[in-house]
Amino acid sequence: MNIGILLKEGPYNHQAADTAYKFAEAAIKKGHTVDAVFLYNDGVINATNLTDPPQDDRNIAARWSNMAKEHGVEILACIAASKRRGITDDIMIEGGSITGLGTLTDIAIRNDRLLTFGD
Amino acid sequence: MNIGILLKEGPYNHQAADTAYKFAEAAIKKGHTVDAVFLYNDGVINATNLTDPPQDDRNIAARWSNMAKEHGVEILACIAASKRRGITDDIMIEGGSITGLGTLTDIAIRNDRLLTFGD
Amino acid sequence: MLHTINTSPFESPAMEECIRFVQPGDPVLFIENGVYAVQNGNRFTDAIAALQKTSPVFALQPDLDARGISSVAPGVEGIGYDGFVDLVEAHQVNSWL
Amino acid sequence: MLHTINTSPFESPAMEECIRFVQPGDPVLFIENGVYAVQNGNRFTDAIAALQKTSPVFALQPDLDARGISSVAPGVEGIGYDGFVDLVEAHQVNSWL
Amino acid sequence: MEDNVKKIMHVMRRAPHGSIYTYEGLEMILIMAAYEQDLSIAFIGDGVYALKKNQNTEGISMKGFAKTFMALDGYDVEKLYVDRVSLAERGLTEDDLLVDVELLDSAEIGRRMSEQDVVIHH
Amino acid sequence: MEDNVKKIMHVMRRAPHGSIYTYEGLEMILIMAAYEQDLSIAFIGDGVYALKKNQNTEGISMKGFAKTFMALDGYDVEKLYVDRVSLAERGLTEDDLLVDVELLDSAEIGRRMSEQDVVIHH
Repeated sequence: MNIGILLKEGPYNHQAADTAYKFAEAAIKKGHTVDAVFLYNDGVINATNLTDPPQDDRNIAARWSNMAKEHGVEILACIAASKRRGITDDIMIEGGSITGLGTLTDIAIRNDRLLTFGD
Repeated sequence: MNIGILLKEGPYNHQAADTAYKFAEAAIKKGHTVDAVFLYNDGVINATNLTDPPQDDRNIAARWSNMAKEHGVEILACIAASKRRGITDDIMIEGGSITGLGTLTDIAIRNDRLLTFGD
Repeated sequence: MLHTINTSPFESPAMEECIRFVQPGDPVLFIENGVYAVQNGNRFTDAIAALQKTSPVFALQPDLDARGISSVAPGVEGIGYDGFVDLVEAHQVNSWL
Repeated sequence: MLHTINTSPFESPAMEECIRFVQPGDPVLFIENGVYAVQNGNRFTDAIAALQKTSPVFALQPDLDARGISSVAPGVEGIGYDGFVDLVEAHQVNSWL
Repeated sequence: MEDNVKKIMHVMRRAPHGSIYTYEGLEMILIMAAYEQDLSIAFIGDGVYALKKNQNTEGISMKGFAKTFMALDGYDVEKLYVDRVSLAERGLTEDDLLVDVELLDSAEIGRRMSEQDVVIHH
Repeated sequence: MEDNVKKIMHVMRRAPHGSIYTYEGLEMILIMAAYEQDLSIAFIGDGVYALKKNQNTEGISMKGFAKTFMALDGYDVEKLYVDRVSLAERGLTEDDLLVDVELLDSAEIGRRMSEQDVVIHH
């Protein structure tokens, strides 16, 4: 099964980013393909490499970056949503990139499922 | 009257940043002192200078920066909340700075009012 | 003490909770999506009438205008950001986020 | 179609709205703060029983554990992220944010 | 309809202006409309407020977008469903809405929802 | 009490883990406790869930913080008020809570609320 994920809330403030990650991790472990995680609304804040949580807490941005590198999951931030919230190429996590809503449409079309996580 | 403001949501995603600004503007116009706007939770995202909204929309980060310069309002982002969301000194708006929750306590103590805006 | 409510009563328990704790005489101000509470003729019109027996009720006019609400529940006063500042001058503030 | 609900029924109308639109036979999965809906003995226990007459009801076990909910409404099945993936394999998804 | 045409439903559930979800949802719909998929929009709960007439956002210094819903027709997005219950409990009628919509019972919207390949809530 | 001591009430209104408000609220309280103000915490609505016993967040890979409420006593934060109605409608009793609290009627919490210089909702 090929899966796309739409993530609509930022890290830490809402659990959405955690649930999306745990779901993607479980899907990959079961042999499914997670094609892309598209970041929308405050979700784009998942993609900044300036995130620096306490040592004893999870690093949500780094987790996405690792998932991109290890499993080829595209981490994509919507450009219009990113501009409103100060997310730019200069501070983008490794494996992440900025793109338009057309890409989300492609993701919706080419995958078997599109799951939304938000609040 | 001396007023402190606590702002708990990020720009654009919620109206809280707009209402806080309009309230502060009206209070200043009436001759009150707005001592500080303390940014907490996702509120810290108000303080990034990378914000770049559409031309025909308001620029929320720039508005805070101008209010700091023109009316001496301190724009303060909580350090712990900022680290979780990737807000650093390098991308801080002019007139804004990063500080601890002790400063918020001082603001609560030294002002006649502390107003909270959030969602 | 001034109580502010900024969420729609259809979407959040904030108004209902606030009403349970508000003291007689305390003013209540609806702002942002909270102003849907005072749109006349919706399911909360009776609750607003009951609240007004003990509390003056205000709504932020720019938020009413933004949402196209021209008819508000009887007795509710529309005020601007100026009026909001006046209320804050007269009262400590309790914002029911 | 799999319906997911991630907000507390005390704080959001999502569960109530979802139930109005769900088709008979469609599974419903509670996640995140949504799992408070299936804590046994709260004000929504009857609504959960009614829902189960037409829909299988699941709750994400890690979210139940995180919130200290050990007793769930009768018939509700706790599943892991693995089980969530299985449900998604079998159904299109409708997330009631 | 071709094999690669997907049925995508956008569900509006929040009131406008208090948060950006409805507005950014509308931006998403306008882009998706160019891809010739089978799009529809359902307005449920506070989502029905997005279509209220006479919204004037000048006083809150935000851009209004209610009239953009009137432009959807030009993008061939013509399936606009409004939940009858949601509208009634808000004391509104079809006359209060900016655009022509199909006023439907929840069960009927639920039926159409269940036929979708993708459902996105805003 | 000195003139410069302020009465500050923190109001917990959200369930834990679904959002960070309760946790970051607790971080705020711990810092404020060092300033020797007159602090209190009220648990209203879903806020009462923050005090639920036996929370185990391992499965969601988040840090638990329920036990930090037990440490408040050591910071001289001793005024913990729980709204009786909120607890009851959630099917919970005092035995379900991690810490000793004052279980109060809404009117009594409202009265104490109205005496505050500052009220912060989390």
